[in-house]
Amino acid sequence: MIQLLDISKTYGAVQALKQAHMTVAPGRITALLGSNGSGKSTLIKILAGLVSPNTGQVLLDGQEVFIRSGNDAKALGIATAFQDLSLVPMMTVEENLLLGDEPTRLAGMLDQGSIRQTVASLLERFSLKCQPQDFVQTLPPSTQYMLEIAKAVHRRPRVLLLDEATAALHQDEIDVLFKILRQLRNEGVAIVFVTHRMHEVFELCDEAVILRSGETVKSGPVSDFSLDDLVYYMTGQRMQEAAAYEGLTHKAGQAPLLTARAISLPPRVKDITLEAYAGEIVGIGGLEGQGQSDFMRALLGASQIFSGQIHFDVAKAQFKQPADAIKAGIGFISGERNREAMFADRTIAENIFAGNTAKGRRFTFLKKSAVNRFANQAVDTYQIKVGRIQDAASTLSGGNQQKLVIARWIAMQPKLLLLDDPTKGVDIHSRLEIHQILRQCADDGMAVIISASDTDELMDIADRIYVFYEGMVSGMLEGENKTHEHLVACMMGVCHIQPERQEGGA
Amino acid sequence: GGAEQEVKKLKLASHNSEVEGNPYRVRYELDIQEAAKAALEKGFDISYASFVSNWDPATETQQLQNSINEGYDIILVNPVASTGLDPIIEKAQEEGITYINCDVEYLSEDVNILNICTDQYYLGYKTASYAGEILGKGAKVVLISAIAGNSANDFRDEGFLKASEEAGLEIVGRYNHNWSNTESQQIMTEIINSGMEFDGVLVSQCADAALAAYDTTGAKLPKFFGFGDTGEYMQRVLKINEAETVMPYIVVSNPPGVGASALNFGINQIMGKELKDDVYESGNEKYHSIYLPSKIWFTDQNQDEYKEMAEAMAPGDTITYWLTIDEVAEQYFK
Amino acid sequence: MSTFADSINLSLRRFRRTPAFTGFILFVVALMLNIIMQGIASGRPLAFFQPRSYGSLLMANTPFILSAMAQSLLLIVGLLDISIGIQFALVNVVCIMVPQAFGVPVWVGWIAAIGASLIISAAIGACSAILRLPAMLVGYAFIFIIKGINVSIMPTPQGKVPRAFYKAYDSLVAGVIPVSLIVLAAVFGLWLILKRRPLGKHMYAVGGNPRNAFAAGINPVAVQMKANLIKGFIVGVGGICLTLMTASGNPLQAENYGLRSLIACILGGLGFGGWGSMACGMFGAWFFVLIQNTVYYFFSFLSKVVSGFSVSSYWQNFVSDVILLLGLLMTIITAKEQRNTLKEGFINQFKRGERIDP
Amino acid sequence: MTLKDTAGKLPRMDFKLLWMRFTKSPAAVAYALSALLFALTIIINPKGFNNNFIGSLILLTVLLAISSAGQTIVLIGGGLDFSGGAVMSAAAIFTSFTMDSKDGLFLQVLVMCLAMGAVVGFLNGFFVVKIGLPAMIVTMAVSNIVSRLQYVLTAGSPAGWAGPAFINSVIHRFFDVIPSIVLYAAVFFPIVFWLLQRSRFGKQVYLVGNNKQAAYLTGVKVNWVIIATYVISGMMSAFAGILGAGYKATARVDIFSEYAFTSLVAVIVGGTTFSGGVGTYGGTIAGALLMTVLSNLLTTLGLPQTMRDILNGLIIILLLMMYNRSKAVRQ
Ligand SMILES: Nc1ncnc2c1ncn2[C@@H]1O[C@H](COP(=O)(O)OP(=O)(O)OP(=O)(O)O)[C@@H](O)[C@H]1O
Ligand SMILES: Nc1ncnc2c1ncn2[C@@H]1O[C@H](COP(=O)(O)OP(=O)(O)OP(=O)(O)O)[C@@H](O)[C@H]1O
Ligand SMILES: [Mg+2]
Ligand SMILES: [Mg+2]
Repeated sequence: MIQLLDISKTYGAVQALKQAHMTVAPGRITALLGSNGSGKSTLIKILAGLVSPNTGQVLLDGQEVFIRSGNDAKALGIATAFQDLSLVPMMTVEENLLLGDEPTRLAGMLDQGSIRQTVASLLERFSLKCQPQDFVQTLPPSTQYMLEIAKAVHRRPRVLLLDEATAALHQDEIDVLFKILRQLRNEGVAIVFVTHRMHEVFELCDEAVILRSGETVKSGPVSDFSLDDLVYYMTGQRMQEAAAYEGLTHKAGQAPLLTARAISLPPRVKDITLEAYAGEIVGIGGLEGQGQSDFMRALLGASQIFSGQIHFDVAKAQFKQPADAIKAGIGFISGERNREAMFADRTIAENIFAGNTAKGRRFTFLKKSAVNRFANQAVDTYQIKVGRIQDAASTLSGGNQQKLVIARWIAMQPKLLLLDDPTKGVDIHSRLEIHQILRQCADDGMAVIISASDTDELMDIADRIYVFYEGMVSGMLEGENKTHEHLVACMMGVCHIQPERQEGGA
Repeated sequence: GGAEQEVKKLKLASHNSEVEGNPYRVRYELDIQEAAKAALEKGFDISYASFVSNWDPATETQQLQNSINEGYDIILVNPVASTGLDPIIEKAQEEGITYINCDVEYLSEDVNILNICTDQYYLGYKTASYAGEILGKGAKVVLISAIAGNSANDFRDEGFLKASEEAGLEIVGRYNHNWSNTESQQIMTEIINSGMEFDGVLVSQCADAALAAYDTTGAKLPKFFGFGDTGEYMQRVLKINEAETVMPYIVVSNPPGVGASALNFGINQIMGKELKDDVYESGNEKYHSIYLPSKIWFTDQNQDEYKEMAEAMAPGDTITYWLTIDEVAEQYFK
Repeated sequence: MSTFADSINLSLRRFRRTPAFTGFILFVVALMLNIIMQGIASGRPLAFFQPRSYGSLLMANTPFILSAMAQSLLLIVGLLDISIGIQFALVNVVCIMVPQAFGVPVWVGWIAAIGASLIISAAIGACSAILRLPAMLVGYAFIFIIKGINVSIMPTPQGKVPRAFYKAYDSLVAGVIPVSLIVLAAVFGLWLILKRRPLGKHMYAVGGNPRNAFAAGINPVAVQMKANLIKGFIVGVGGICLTLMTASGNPLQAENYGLRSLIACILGGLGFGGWGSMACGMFGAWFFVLIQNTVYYFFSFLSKVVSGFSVSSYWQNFVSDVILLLGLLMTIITAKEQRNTLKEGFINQFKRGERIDP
Repeated sequence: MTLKDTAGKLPRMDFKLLWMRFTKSPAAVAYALSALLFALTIIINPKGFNNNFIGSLILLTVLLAISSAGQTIVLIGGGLDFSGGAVMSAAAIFTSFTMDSKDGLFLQVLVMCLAMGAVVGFLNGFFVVKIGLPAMIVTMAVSNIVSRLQYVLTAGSPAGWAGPAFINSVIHRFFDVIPSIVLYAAVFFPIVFWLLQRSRFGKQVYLVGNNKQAAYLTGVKVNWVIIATYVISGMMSAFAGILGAGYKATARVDIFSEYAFTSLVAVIVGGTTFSGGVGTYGGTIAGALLMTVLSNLLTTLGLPQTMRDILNGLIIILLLMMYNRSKAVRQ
């Protein structure tokens, strides 16, 4: 139904798409795959009218069409849920869902009755528990993503584009979504589904289109591909088995680097006790919103705990602000990179140097060459793909931006590194690289605490996993306890596993 | 003249469009206060309140309306613009309030109020005539006016132009300083920079800042400069011409005391006196405007008598004086 | 009974969450102060409630209040215009000069004036919405341009409005309702209608996040242009009020309405882009006006009770300005709920579409 | 395609690249435009090419550049400071009042004015951080009060003159051309450059301006940095005011109030953006030069005031169009 032919797009010096092509058929779900920065979002945005291609054609039912605005896309029956959302945060759920599509009655006045009805049924269909009058910015990210999708689905599109729609969703929400998508497929809607989670591809999708560096390298029915194939086409390399890691790294009798005891921080964190030793990677698991982020921020001093004690590096630590924690040797990497980590308008070099910028005496002379040397070293060590280190950081793709943020901290050599879901939306390949980097750090004596929404990832990387459930630790998985089943059970709060070693548990 | 012994209480409201940053207006208000105090001798105990509209016609209207409601006896207005108060003036007069307009002339034929102004035309005329005397026929001058569209400025410009024509001066450039010291210095600097040839500078006040431009550019002084009336201007020209006449100039006063004089017109009216028949001869009958002549002016030739006065002034201060109740009565009332 | 109380309670709680709450509180405080101060100063406790008293207050300040209401529309769509003040002078100049120069009836002058205001607003809209220049500096540049135009059309203050017109404007309908209040109510009615149409929603969306509004099929440029034109219309009406109030023309007046209306809007609780309503602008402007009036009476009172006290007028400005700063400080309490939104909105206004959503 | 690929190829490509880089640098374009307008001024009025012109061009540019320095820093840090004009005026009044035609008081004046600027700047910063309202509004309110205070304290008519030696140190001409204010610039410009480009503090300002939340989580003391930008801005405005007093010889209330906007325009034309995190002081100096040359050109044209105003407005719009267009929604 929709065909994209020879699409090219450059952003300044970056070539995002090189004669890419894609065909989407009605009644099929097409997976659009590719590693970070391969141009998936760009392709989606071209269809949504947000990006104008430099060359190429878009055919709808064999006719060439020009999509110059969101309005054009709407007229052609294309609806999109964007990777970076298109909700207006200061407006209500109701207003957002119907934005640009408001029902009117007499003399062009809004039809309040029909608005109320439509919104109620939409919220029910997506099992959303928010109120129509809630302001969107007060809702948790996963709900916002569901709203974004609901808004697109409500348009009754012929073509539905979902750009990493599931990245921030919980499993139950994903189930609801997949049900709706299958239903739409049966109704003959053409769906494009972008994801980095390969099992979703096999579970849901019919077709696959694979981009690499802006080129379409392969397309065909999903049944023709194995996981290995997909990864090979996306990255150009065969996947190496990550050596499963087992065994404890800290020696018995070693003092923990960090001890958090009975931390509470209403409303999310109720009672958390946790230890981390130098040289190990501690995972924090759990469904989203169980207090993981708040807990990490409390460790960092970005929010103040209500009760409990934190000991860091032997001393009692109650940091008033992140600056103090960082001075004491803690690093923090947020997965919300656009909002909380990137300095998009500044250069790559400055971004890498940022941790160093924040630390130390303010009014001393900083040599430019010193900054550049520091940055170049990090770029080389962590294999970040950059043009020039003097380019703005916004020119990097998502995955490379995340590597940059990680490089920023690791180069600072903190004693303790906190990572809050750092690989959200990062492709498999880069993700493995990041894991390797973290493992290396731990081997060099750093303590790493990482929270992740992805259970596989936690299983792969963490030595021990604390599972959070409703602001408490529902399980500490270690050694043979560390299994997928235990993890999921603890996440759901149906199982409590506490190691004997830990006296003051929950 | 009523009962000399009995003290009559009067409430005076002075409405002004600006005070801040304008030494002229500061002095204007101070002079009114002094004149109000001085009226005690004549048996008037005048309480004074002043209101500033900051160049906003709405605030002005509202404050005037308040003053009418509050029952003031004399309202003295230095208005934001030379039109736009007809409705409020009518109301004031209906209430029997003595409404006097001063300084910025109020140009309406539809209301009958007294306008007490300094003769602005004369300021420009006097300056340009003296420039003509000094520079001779055919000399070139630049003219820096104040704000285009302001009535006082326009009267002065008429005077400048008229006298220039009579004296045969050629105006080679016209500019505005918008009554801003900074702009005045900047524009003079730019005129000097342009390399334009001229013999004299005609400037509608803010002459001190224009003169400062000669310091900062280091350019050769022109053959004539005028007019200004601030302490700074006088101190500068006196210093330049200390030993010998280096740069002929003129100081013409535009006294802020005009408000105080106007108050004394009002008091005379309250005393029940009537204006002489010929008061508008040197004014404008149409608008009931009386133009008070500028009493003090001096040049490089008679500067010595004024030296002491000039040196005692703050840089921003202007020469001031006003007509007492008796002087007004004698000169303007029957 | 209790359900009635509950529902009042509920609407009160809801009102506290609205942006207009800030402005409303300030307004009420200023109004109280004014009533009390005026009562004390004039010796009649209810002096404020005389129709003549509040009538003239309204009449003189309707142009300024309209300027804040017009400004609030721009703030909602993420723009602002500090040349709004001098635009009032433009309307005034055209109102006066068209009948004077062409001998046409007064109302033709009014239509021409509204037309001129619309044209200027379209030009400013073109610069800020289509060319995407920083709105504040566009306004700064247009202050020069409009001044130049005004003085070219009307070199010196002049002109007249027929007596019947300005008398009518300054009259009271049914002896209690000032005509200017009706004008204000009509403009506010316009807003109420606008808010209940898709365009109203689209304005909030464009102000909140133009890129996302665009993605939703809204044309941000068109919405911003429309907001500019509606603003132009309100300025036109306000300029006519100004003309009726002063009954004459002045090419250089009301310039400071530009910055003052902006401060009034922020005081009233509007954010830069997608937050607040016209009510915010209105309440903010009222606060301004009432405080000024209160200060007048305060000093008038002082000069009465303290014999020999002569008011050096600069104190009035000083006191008014200190109160304004206090007003800003007070918003810490009154606008607690909206605080964070406002902060984000400000960054948003300049980053336009670059915003990264939570 | 990276730089290295193009380097070896045809020189025309190099030129293209250079051109691209040139157009990407607001400072370079502002300098080029200044040169162009300068040439235009000279062509229209060849007599204008004289020592006076060059000298006062430098003098006014330096004065504007110094008074815009604080604004540059604040804008880069994501704020806006409208009190520059009021602080400058207050410092100028204080300078002429204290010096009162006497020499040898420069240090005392410097210390006291900088202290005054720092206090006002601190109030600005503190209120911006604490009230949380837009900086533009808050600083405007503070600025109004600073203006009113000048009035209250001087009764509207400030007294005194700057010391003669000090005046001379600002306006003296070396070789009849170069004004001595460049000596101040020679100290001041490098300090600003160091502060913004070569100090940790400067880098922090950029980070805070670009992404406040990220800077906070990266360990920057954000509020401290924001308040510091306002304090520094206040001090720099105060310094500009001192020099202004030397330039004017004596001061009036609100004498430099217009600088609040002129400096802002110079900064923006020099490529600093409203959104924060982007900009350089070099750009600001170029912007100051451009505004000064432009003003001269308008005078040279000798147009009536109305045309001058209209043209001035249109040219500001044109200048904004070169660099300060925000990105289109559709890319
Ligand atoms: N606005 C932009 N300006 C400059 N470069 C951009 C912009 N948007 C995308 N790019 C670049 O274009 C390339 C493709 O980006 P795109 O967002 O399409 O990747 P993606 O496949 O969606 O990646 P991810 O999986 O990380 O979301 C990347 O190199 C990116 O850095
Ligand atoms: N961008 C927005 N999106 C959704 N709701 C908003 C937005 N901005 C404000 N609101 C809320 O919606 C309310 C609209 O309803 P309400 O009628 O109470 O408004 P108001 O502030 O009283 O304005 P008005 O009196 O002009 O209608 C706003 O007051 C505010 O609480
Ligand atoms: Mg993407
Ligand atoms: Mg309401």
